[in-house]
Amino acid sequence: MAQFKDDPEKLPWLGRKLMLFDDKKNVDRLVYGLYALCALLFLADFFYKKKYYISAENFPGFYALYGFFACVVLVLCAKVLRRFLMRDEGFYAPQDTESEDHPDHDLGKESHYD
Amino acid sequence: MIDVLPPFTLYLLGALLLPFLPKGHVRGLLTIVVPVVGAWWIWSAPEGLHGQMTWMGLEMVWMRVDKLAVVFGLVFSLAAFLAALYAWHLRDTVQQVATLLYAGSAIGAVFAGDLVTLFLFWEGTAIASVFLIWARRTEGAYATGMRYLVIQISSGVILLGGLVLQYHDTGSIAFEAMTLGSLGTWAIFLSFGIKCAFPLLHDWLQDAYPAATVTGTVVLSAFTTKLAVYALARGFPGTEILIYIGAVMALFPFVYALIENDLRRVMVYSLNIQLGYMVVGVGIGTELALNGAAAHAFTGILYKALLFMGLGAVLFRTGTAKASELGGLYKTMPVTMVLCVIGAASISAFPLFSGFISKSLILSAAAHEHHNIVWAMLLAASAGALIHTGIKIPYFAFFGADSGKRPKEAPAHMLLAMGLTAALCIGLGVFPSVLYDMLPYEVDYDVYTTTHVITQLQLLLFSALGFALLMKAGIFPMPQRSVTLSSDWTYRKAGPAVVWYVGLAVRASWRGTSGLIAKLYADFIKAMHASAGPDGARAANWPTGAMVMNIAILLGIVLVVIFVS
Amino acid sequence: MAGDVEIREVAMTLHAQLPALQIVVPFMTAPLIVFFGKRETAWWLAFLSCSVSLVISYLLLMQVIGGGFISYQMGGWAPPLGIEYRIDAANGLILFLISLVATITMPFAYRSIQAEITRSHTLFYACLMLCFTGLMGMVITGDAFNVFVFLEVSSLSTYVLVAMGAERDKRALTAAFDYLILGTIGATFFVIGIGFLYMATGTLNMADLADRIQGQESSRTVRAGFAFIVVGLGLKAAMVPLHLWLPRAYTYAPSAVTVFLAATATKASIYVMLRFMFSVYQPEFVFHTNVLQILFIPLALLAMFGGSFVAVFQTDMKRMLAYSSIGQIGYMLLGIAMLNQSGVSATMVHMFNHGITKAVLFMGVGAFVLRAGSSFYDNIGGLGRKMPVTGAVIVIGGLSLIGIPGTAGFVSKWLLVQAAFENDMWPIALLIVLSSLLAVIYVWRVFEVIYLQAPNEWSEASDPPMTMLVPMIILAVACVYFGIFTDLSLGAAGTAAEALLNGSFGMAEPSLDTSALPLDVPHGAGDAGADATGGDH
Amino acid sequence: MARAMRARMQPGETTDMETFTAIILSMVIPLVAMFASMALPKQDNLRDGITFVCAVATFAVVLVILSNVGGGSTAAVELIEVLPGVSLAFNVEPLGLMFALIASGLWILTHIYGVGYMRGNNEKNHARFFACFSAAISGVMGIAFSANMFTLFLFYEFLTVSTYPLVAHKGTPEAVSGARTYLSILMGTSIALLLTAVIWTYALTGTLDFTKGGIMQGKASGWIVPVLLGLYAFGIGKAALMPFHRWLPAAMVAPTPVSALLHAVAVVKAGVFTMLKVGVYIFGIDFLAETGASEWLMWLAAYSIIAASVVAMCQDNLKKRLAYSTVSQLSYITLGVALATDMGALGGGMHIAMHAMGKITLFMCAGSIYVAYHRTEVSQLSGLGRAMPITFAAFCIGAISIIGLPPMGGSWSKFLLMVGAVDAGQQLMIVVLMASSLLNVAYLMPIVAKGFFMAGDDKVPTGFAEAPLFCWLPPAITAFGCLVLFVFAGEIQTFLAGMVN
Repeated sequence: MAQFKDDPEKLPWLGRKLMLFDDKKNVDRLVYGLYALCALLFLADFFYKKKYYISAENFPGFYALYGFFACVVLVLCAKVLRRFLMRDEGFYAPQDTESEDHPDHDLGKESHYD
Repeated sequence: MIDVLPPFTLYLLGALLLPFLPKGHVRGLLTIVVPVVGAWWIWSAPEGLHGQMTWMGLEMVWMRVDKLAVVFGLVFSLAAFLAALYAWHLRDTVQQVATLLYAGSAIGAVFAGDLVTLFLFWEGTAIASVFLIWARRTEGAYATGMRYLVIQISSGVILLGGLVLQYHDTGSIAFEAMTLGSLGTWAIFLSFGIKCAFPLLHDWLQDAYPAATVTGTVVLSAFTTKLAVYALARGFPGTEILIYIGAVMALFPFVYALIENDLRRVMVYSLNIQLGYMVVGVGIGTELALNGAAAHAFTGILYKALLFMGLGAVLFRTGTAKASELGGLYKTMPVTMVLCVIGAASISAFPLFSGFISKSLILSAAAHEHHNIVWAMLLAASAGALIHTGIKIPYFAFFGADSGKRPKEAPAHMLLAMGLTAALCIGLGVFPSVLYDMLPYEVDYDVYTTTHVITQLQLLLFSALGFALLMKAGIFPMPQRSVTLSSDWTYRKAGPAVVWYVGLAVRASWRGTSGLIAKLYADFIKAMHASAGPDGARAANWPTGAMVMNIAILLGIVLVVIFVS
Repeated sequence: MAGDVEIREVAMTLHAQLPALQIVVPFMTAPLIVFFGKRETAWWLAFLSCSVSLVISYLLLMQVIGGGFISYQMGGWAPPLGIEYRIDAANGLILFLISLVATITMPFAYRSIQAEITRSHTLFYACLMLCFTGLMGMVITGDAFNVFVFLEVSSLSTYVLVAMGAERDKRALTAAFDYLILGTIGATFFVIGIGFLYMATGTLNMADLADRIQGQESSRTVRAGFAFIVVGLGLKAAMVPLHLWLPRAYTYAPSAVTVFLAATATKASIYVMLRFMFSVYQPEFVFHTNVLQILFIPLALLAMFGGSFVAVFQTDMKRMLAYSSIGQIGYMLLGIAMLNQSGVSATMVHMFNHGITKAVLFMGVGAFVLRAGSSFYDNIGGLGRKMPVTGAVIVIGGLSLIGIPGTAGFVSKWLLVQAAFENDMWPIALLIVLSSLLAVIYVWRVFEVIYLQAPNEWSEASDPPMTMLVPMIILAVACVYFGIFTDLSLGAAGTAAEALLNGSFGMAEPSLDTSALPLDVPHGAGDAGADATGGDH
Repeated sequence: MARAMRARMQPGETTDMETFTAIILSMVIPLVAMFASMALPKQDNLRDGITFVCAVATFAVVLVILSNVGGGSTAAVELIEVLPGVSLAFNVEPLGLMFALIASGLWILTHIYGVGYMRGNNEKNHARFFACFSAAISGVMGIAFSANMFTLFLFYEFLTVSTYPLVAHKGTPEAVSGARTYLSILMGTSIALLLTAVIWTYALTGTLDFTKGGIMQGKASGWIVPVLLGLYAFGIGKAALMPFHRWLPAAMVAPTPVSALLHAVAVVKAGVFTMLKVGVYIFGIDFLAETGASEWLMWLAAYSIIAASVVAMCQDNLKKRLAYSTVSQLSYITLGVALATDMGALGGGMHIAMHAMGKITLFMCAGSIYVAYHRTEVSQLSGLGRAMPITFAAFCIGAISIIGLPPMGGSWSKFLLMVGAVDAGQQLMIVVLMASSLLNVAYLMPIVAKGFFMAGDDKVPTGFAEAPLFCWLPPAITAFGCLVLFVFAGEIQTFLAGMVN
């Protein structure tokens, strides 16, 4: 991730703090935290009385599983469909903004390394 | 007296005044003040019908104030205010005037008590908004704007046709709840559907909004589609077909949102999905569902605006909003990133964020009415929203592969606008009753129940888990410079090609025919010239003998005729 | 107020002699001109005589415009034996036209002739007066043989007049010679026809003929007479396909002659044809109707289209106008063939309207010839801008020729189309308007030539002298006047048509009380005029 | 002459001499301007000043008529009886009065514009130009106040002839050939078809007077009615119904003020005005509805609306594009007649006003662009909007009105036409009108968008560089007029209602 070296002096305060994500381990920790949170939430289903309108809701961990599989299935669908739907960026050019740069008059480009 | 004038007049005055003010902050101030005054105006307007007049035999109502209209009117004012703040740096008269007129038209349409008034403002939004796209001043934006305009205006003229038919059928132009059945109502429905980006009628949305200017997209995202939702809620509450339309709308753009490269376009797909929720809500039509639709429109406008502002800020600083070109901005634009994450959390409907309090209303309404499949679809869409918007946008813009871009933080006024919006997102999430009290119907709904919070977190975090795993496995589709085919292919590629070939054929046959006619004509003239021209037989000096011959023949014929009689 | 009474008596006496004076005045002018032999005097005499004729014809027309007729017995011999002049609305209108055109042509002719003919001007004016007399006589007389006599008078003088163009273009001689041969054949046919009629009835007075011919429908002699008369007069009237003499005669004759002939000569022949068809022969005769329907309609259409097509392609404006005349004669014949009130009115009024229209156009050409020496399109290009008044006059005449509303030509075209519709012959109505489109083309071509083409070496040209200009302007104004105020032209034509279709030349109706002064006849009021027919003569 | 000035009273109608005098004046004053123009070929300012005064006076006279008559109608005053039962006669009725108001009012603006254009563009022969212009206005006034078809036909032809020199004004081979097309089609159709129709009508009914409810009832039936209507519809070439529309684009060789007034207001409107008059006062709306004779015309008008729009889309020349747009828009009015409903006729009538105001704006803007930058093609307009913001803003407003969008006048006439279509049970016509709106967007808005938002070539100035004042002020005023018409559409409708029931 860090093929570009940043000079902390030039970064805003919050940016300097966030430099900790430059370290891949911290990112991994975040992911592990997510796993743990998921596990906890799944278990939580067994500790309260669910109020439901549709019977499937009452299935333990229904939302968790549904969320997970819905997401995976949809992504896989997207992955497959992408093969058919994707076209070159200039496909509609020049009738399209996709193929052109955003004009400078609308921008206020400023970089930290100017 | 002033409070019963349609608030549109205020915006109109502002728009007329603006070009005469000195360029710079005075104009910016005007664009900020107008929505504020407008909001107060709306807030203080007494309920009921105002500005009634009979005109050309039509009973027009310029200002119908009820809770449904007020909630939309207020959120539109709010959006106009935030957008104006966000656009404080803008020095483009056209955009400023267009913004005022656009917002004013949208608000005018919301308070329209009859179909004709609605039509007037409906077209007003179409015309005013296109300038926000053209203001990008590039060839692509010009073409996109033309497509956008044609579609928007087609919605308008279909509305006009529908209202004429409706007027003929019922003798009234009142804008009340209608039942689908007659041609007129179907036309009106279709007209609303176009602006609401129903499936297959939706491509203008994805086409146009990312093509607008940095500030233009923020403005665009607020009004047109929400106005359509309002119109559906007003005109077709409880129309069953809307449930299914909405469910499809909520689900299918997922695929596109996931593979789309331009993040502002991803946002538009997401917008489309959110509209799906609202449409379902309108379709269910119970008090809970309609409240849900209104509330979702309200919160949706805010968090959409927030995200568009965030992406706008990125675009403003880097010159691109494409996922493939971005990444690693979190260090140099950390505030923007945080605010974006707030927006993402809102759209993903994390508890304590605004999306949660409105989306839940609709989901619950679907469950209460036992639209099981629709409910399941919405739930899946909800899970998907986290992926394609909640995670994808912040991830690819601010984290992800480092693009090496080190832009400066967004300007202060942008941050201020985003900050205010983010505060509203959280505020509404924490204090839902503020919003619930504004809704058209009495709300008897507790959003923060244990079940609700836990199930929602399960749903969201497990989809996040799915994302994490898919990323790890390298299955998640990574951004790539590309465009995605959609139904607009029919009118952007296939249609023109067909027209081109038909035109070719028509031209060829026309040339052939006209050439033939021209040749026949020339031949005729030639023949006439040969016979009647100065050297022709008919004009020649005939010898006397020939004349005498003629006399003899004619005499013979006359005699024959006479004697045969 | 004895003086008043005396004057009134003299006036009344004169008034009663008007029909005779109508012919005698111009007839006597011709020898007088030769007698005095001076150019100036000749012109004045001719002009005065024509003017007097014009006044007389106007007075006569005013008497008969509401209906009825005036019968005048030459030398006091009662009609069947003596020669009778008989005036009703039909020939009243034509008399008025001929004398009007003659009077207006005179000033025009003065300078035009000076430019085109170097010598024998007195002879020219004498011939013109003879021709004028002949045409007036053909129209006014009620005696069939007398018609022939006057026909020959006018024809012979016409041959001479046409031949006078030889000074400018030698082809005028052959044109005149051709015309002589053909005209003689036509006149001969006519006289043969009259001979047949005389054989069958024993009379030459037309009213008497009309009476005696009743019940002789099946007589072969009567029928053959009809054929000869129609063909003979058809030739003089330049009916297609007997028109071939006309273009050359009109083209090569001196401009003034062309103006006069084009406006009057063929009209007089058509009038005589109408007379014989409707007043001598009866419209009820079956063969009569057949000839009109089977022969006249196609021939008229042929003339309308054929003549116009040739006109479209012409490169000489004078010749173009000549061919246009052939087409216009088609309209007149078609009106006759419609055999209804509107149709015959259309013919009558078109004779009048077309007369003044063509006169103005030929005058315009005459002015061009005066300035540019020729009437070819190549030579007159751009002259409209150099000669603005002439150009404007030609525009008005052209518009009238097309039949643009507000001009005289429009009125007659309207009636003709209306006549076709009244007969339910709507294809013919369409053909009429289509042929008038051809008129648009050939007229517009002239406009473009004289206005849009670049002027060539005669670019110093300017409008002709006043003597030519004033007649042109008067006629142009008349073209517009008679397109809007139609009481005179259409009033007379309507009355004439009604009378003709009723076969009113018979003896049944009383003639006009000539003692009624024209001043007492309310002008243009049709019903009031009719009251004057009540008296007995 | 004996029958001069005889009024024919119909129940409920009034006549007063002041109104009659005003009618005559409205035709005479432009003629005064014409003679003044011809008499003063050199004194430019004096001549143009006199014409301006005459234009204002004409408008004032028409306003006098308006204040006298209001939305009612007066009896016909006969001047001369030309043929038995056919006379030169004038009267005032709502439609004609509206037409006269538009034409005379816009004449003032167009005159100002014309002066600016002709001088700014160094055109020649100003005197002839303005003389013919004034003559044409006189003809228009005559058409507007005609009390019968004959009088109308007379002035119709007068208008054709008087505008011919205007079209051919430049005198180039192109102009001459364009003018020839112009004349041959207008003259040809009117002489061949319209005149036939008029005479046929006369032969059938014995009258040509414009009568409320028509004159055909009981006089014509069967195949004659549609055929007769066809003769009228095609005969009125000025209405530019396809396939007799070619003269309109051909006439675009004329200087722009001519295109503006004559081909957006006077000539073409005279055509559709005649069409409306024929439909409403000769055939009668109810009669057309009963016989169904106009159904084919409706389809033809619909075709004309769509096809002309498509052709307009393919034109790169701005004026040609506008010309085809006019062809399309004129067919709206024809469609209004052909629908054979009161609302359709009203919508058609109103569209005369709305389209006039919108189209004259567009033409004048096109002319301003030409005067300022000598650009004629749409593809050359990129970036000009920033140099000429007033012109392009006016163009935008005019375009919106033509498209039929609020808040411009054009939206109301379209609305009424749609109502008329539904009343006639012709829902498909609504679709046609909708499609036409979209096509209008497609060919008009690119001009605005390119002008304002696309980068121009290097000859386009970046700063403010408008056309002369006389060139941009009139279109700005008419653009404002489009807005005003939107607000006062109700009044126009009430005003016109007198022509139906």
